[in-house]
Formats: sequence, structure tokens, C-alpha cells
Amino acid sequence: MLADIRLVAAKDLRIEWRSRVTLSQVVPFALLVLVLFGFALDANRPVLDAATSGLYWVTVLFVGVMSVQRATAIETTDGARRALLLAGVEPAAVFLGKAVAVALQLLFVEVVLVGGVIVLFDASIESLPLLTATCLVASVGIAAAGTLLGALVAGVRARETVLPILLLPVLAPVLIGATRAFDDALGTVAVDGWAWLGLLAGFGAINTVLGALAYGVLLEET
Amino acid sequence: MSIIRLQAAVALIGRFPALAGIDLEVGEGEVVLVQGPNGAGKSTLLRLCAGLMRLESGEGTVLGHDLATERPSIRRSVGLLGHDTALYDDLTVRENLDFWARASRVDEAAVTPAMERLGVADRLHDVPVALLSAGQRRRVALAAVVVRRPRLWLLDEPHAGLDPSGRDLVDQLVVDAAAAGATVLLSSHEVDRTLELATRRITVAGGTITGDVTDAR
Amino acid sequence: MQEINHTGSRTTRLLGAAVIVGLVALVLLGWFVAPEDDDQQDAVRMIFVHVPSAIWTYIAFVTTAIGSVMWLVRRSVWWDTVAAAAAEIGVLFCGLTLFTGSVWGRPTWNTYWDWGDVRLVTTLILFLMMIGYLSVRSLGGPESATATRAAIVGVMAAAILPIVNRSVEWWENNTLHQKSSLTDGNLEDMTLFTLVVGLIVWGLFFWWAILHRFRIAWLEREIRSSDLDRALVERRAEGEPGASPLEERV
Amino acid sequence: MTHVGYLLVGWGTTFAVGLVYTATLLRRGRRLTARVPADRRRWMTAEDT
Repeated sequence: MLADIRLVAAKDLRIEWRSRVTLSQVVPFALLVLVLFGFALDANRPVLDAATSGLYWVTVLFVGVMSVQRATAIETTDGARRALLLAGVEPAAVFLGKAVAVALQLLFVEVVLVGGVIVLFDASIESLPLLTATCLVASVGIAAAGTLLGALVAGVRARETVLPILLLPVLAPVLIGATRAFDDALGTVAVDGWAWLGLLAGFGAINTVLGALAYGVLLEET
Repeated sequence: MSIIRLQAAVALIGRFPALAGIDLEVGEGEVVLVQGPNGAGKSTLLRLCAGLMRLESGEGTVLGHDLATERPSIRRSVGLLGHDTALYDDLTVRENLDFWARASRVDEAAVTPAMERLGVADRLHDVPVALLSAGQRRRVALAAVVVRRPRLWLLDEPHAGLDPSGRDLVDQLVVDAAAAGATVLLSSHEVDRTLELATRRITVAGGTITGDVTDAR
Repeated sequence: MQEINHTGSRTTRLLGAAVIVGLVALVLLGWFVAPEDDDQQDAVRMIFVHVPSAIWTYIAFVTTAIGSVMWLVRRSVWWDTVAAAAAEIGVLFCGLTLFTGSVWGRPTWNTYWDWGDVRLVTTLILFLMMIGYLSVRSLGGPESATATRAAIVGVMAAAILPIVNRSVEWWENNTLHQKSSLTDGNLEDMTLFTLVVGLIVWGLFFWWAILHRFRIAWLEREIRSSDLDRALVERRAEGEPGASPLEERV
Repeated sequence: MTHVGYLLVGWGTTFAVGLVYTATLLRRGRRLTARVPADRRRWMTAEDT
């Protein structure tokens, strides 16, 4: 099972590395969104400072939707999903493998965005452990919910527009939780970030379990 | 020991009886040619035997596994070549085959001989699949089946899209597979070519088997 | 059985009549009999519409979640149709809940949208998720695939609703916003009675609507399946004469 | 009677939406029933899923 997870994750990451979409398109897009927020709010310094973590995580959510769409596209070409079934790989392993690949890509973009936020919004990190923990746990939640919903709309005509409608409301708790945790980590609001981290962990756990169970049912439907 | 045993098997696409009561018994080592017009149910029959479809009614076993309850284990032990080649365009030929070999829990050492066998080893092995022609893609897909060394080969129009040398290659593969004790079920529109290959010919029409001739070869 | 050309039946006619009678009673009770509130005066009468909608919204979504699970576990077509019917009515009630909530919020908290009201914000997120559910329902493709996709969205919405509620609750508390205590306060018996009447009327309407919507969903399924049948029969007929090597799906 | 305006909007919209939905349900029901052949028109009850 673990070998299958590593196998699928490695495959997705190699395809991603080969086409460099994350590097060449997703990261610039994320930074661009930050810049646009900067234009919109910069004149008003206090608002920008207070909103930094919120803007950060809205940007990450958009990036999440894009990465999930990419990851899903990989499998829909040429009946790969059916072949995975045929190869006898555990569906849960396929799900976890793809989720890991999405999570890692998200983490990469998040690190870049932390740099962006420090430079562009001159945020200062008060608690690095909380910051990194939040990124890790939130990425797991986004990747888990995203990978399942991505597979759900795979092969459907209007999947580019349906996925955001499905995914973004589901990620509302992640947006709320991660933003609050970052407020604590960046010292902008006196709030207990670690409690919020627990909530994020709950969200991640539920979606990981649900995804692992439901992915097989979805693959069977092809 | 019968490799495939189907009794009154019915498989639906939506509500349409793609297979409307199939009775079929295929023994080990047989090479069965499945013929019939479009929409007759050839592809569905192959996909049913591969464990990819739900058995609506009737019963059946493939390689000793029950079609209703043990479909995952059936899928693990068959090699299906369908219309789509299930390859990742961004990966090279070797990377694709390595992936499918490891996914099928087969030793990767089998990849190189399979590639040589299908003539995609020398120039093509590090070429991304996206750049290959349709015929070359089918050879790689065939290589993926060869690598798994399945006991039951399910080939859906294996000759389609191949040049003459490719078609001979397919014939040779089928002969070698049967010689090695595997069972082959292949559907094809090229009636003349595949005739000598097959030990048995069944015709499918309207979702049922309308003819079953065992050649006295 | 005489020719029926509508989705009605004796039960739905009975229910329909009961709903109409109930609504008349509710208006009389709600507007004239029930007492006004000390600080809200008559604005409180919105409760008789807002609360029943909210409660029946959640009942509808629980029905959808149950139907989704029953489809995934037992592939029960009947439950899948129930889930689809309940979801549409749930979204309608949810919209009404949000609308009446904000209209009521205007005079009471002088804002149309009150981010501080945990229930309102949670219901909004649920509303968006269930709109996603309905869009998945209309994606097309094979019946069983659509049912499975919708069922997974249904289960997912139900699974993360507690997390959504908790996250909104914590988030709202941290902003130390004055929590609306209206619905939890002690209600005079007349108000309580009217509220119960409201709940009953909404329940009858829900029952009436889901019977019709179930039958409509069932008929739609019939039509879609027979269309697929005809297409495949066509394909088979077209395939009969010479075998053309075009890509064959069946 | 205070806030009559808000109450009218709140209650009125609820009833209006209810009425419109009722009408669409009945119309959809009638239109769809016509398109389905008589034998298949019977909607199954709980047991025969």
C-alpha cells in the first residue's frame, strides 16, 4: 500500500516536473494575485496588515483549485483511470498518492507566498512553528478534498467550472481556520492559533478518510 | 480448468442490455477470436471478462475468481488492451512501462525485453509518449500487456492502427502467449488475418453468442 | 387504473389542502394573535417564517445525506431519487431561510448580513455546498455515475458540516460579537404555539413537495434511460449490415 | 404594528416563492408524465428499488 502511494505520487510529481506547470504558471499567478491585493489595499497600510493572512489564504485556495485541476487532467487522458483499476492498485493508494503530490506542490507555492507576503506586505513571522504547521495541515485538507472532488468531476464536460463551485465552499473551514492560525503566527491578532490548527487537522482527517473510501467507488464508475 | 465460465451473463450499459445472456466456456491455452458487427457487444464481453463491468444477472468466473464478488482479483491477473492506450503523455516510453510494471507488481526487469519485443526499445524508449504516432502508442500499450505476462489476454481489435509489420508482431505475440499456456480472447474486424491464429471462432450479435466454431487445427 | 397524466395522488391532494388551511392559521396566529416582543416589537413575527424554513432545511439535507449513503452502500435507486428530491427542496428552503434571516436582521441588528450569526453563516456555507450538489446532479453522463458523484458530495457536505459550524462558531466568538439570543430566549406560550404551527405547516409542504419532486425525478430518469436505450439500439442497428471498422464502444 | 414593511417582504416573498415552486412542480409533473409511456409511468414504491 505504501509503495503504491509513493509510486503514484512520484508519477504525478514527475509529470508535473516534466511540464513545469507549477513553476512556470501557478507560482507567478500566485504572486500576481498578491501584487493585485497589494495595489488594492496598499494605500491603506493598517487594512493591509490586518488582512495579510486572509489574502494569503485566499490566494492559496485559488492555487489549490488550479493544482487539483492539473492533477485530475493527468488521469483523464486516455483511460488511465481504468488502467489503474486494472493494474490492481488499491484505489485508496491512488487517492493518497495523488493527494500527496498535490499537497507537496501546494506547500512549494505556500513557501514562495510566505516570502511574497514578507516582502510585499512586510509581514513579520512571530511563530515559525505555528506558521509551518498551519501550512502543512491546511495543505493536507485542501489536497484531500480537492483530489476527491477532482476525481468526481473528471471526464465531465464542464469540469473546469464545476470544480471551483464544489471545492471552494467545502474549503471554507480551511480558509477560516488557516487565516486565524496565521493571524496568530504573524502576530496580527491575539488569537489562539494552535486551537485553530486542531480544527484544520480535523478537517484534513475527515477528508482524507472520506477520500480514501470514496475514491474506489468513483473509479468503478468509469 | 476453465479460464472463463459464463452462464446467462447479462451486462448493462445504462439500461441497454449490451450482453443479453452469454453462455461461454473457454479452456486454458485456447485462442478465441470474437467476431461480430458493431454494437454487438464484443468490447463489452472483453471488459466483462476483465472484471471492469458489473454482472447484472447470471454468473461467471474468470481464472477461478467469481465475477460478482472477486472483480479486483480478476483485474489483477488479466491483460486488457482496449481502444485507449492508458499512457501518460508527459512520461517517456520507459517511464510509462516502469510505472505500469510496478503498479502491476511485476519485476521491472521485464520492461526492457518487452520493449525490444515490440520494437520500441532502441530509438523510442526515452521519447515522451506524446510524440509517438498512434501505431507506436499501441505498440507501447501492447508492451504494457506483455510486461504483465497475464494468464488471460483480452485484446480488443489489437491490429487496429498498426502497420503490416506491427500486425505480424501481434500475431506472433498471440502465438507465443498461447504457447506459453496463456489464454487469449481477441476481437477483430480483420476476418482473414486472424483466422489461422484462432483455435476457436465465436460470433456475437445483439449481445448474445450466435456462433461457436472450434477449428480442427 | 385510470389514465393518470400528472404526479398527483390522493395523498398529495390531502396534504395540499392541509397546507393551505395551515397557512391561513399561521398568518392569523403569526400576525395578530402572537404577542409582540419587548424590544423588537413586531419584527419578531418573522420568526414564524424564518425558523421553520431553517429547521426544515436541515431536515431536507439530512434526508439527502441518508439517501446518499443508502445509494453508496446499497445502490438503492429509490434512495438516490429521494436524495435528489430532498436536495432541491432543501436548497429552496435554505434560500428562504437566508433571505428571511437578513430581512429580519435589518431592523434588529441594522445590517442585512450579520457575519456574527453562527447559524446564518453556517447555513450560507451549506447553501453553497448544496448548490454544488445540484450542479453535479445536472452533469449528465451515465445514471449510476451521476448518482455516485452526487452521493459523495452529499456525504461530504454532511461530514464536514460540524467542522463548518465549529469554525464559524469559534471565528464569530473571537470577534466577540454580541450573540443573537432571540431564538434561545424564553418564548411566551402563544409565540411558541404559533411557532409549532409553522413547523407543522412547513412539514406538510415539505412532504407534499417531496412526493411530487420524487415522481418528477423518477420520470426524468425514465426519459433519460430510454433515450440512452434508443441511441444504443440505433448503434446496434446501424452496425448490422457490413462491419465497418469504426471505433466500437459496445 | 411596527416593522410591517419588513414583515410583508419576509412573509410575502416566502409565500410567493412557495407558490411559484408549487406551480413549477405541478407543471413539470404533468409535462413529464405525458412524455413517459403509460406502462412505465407508475413510480416505484420503496420495496421495489
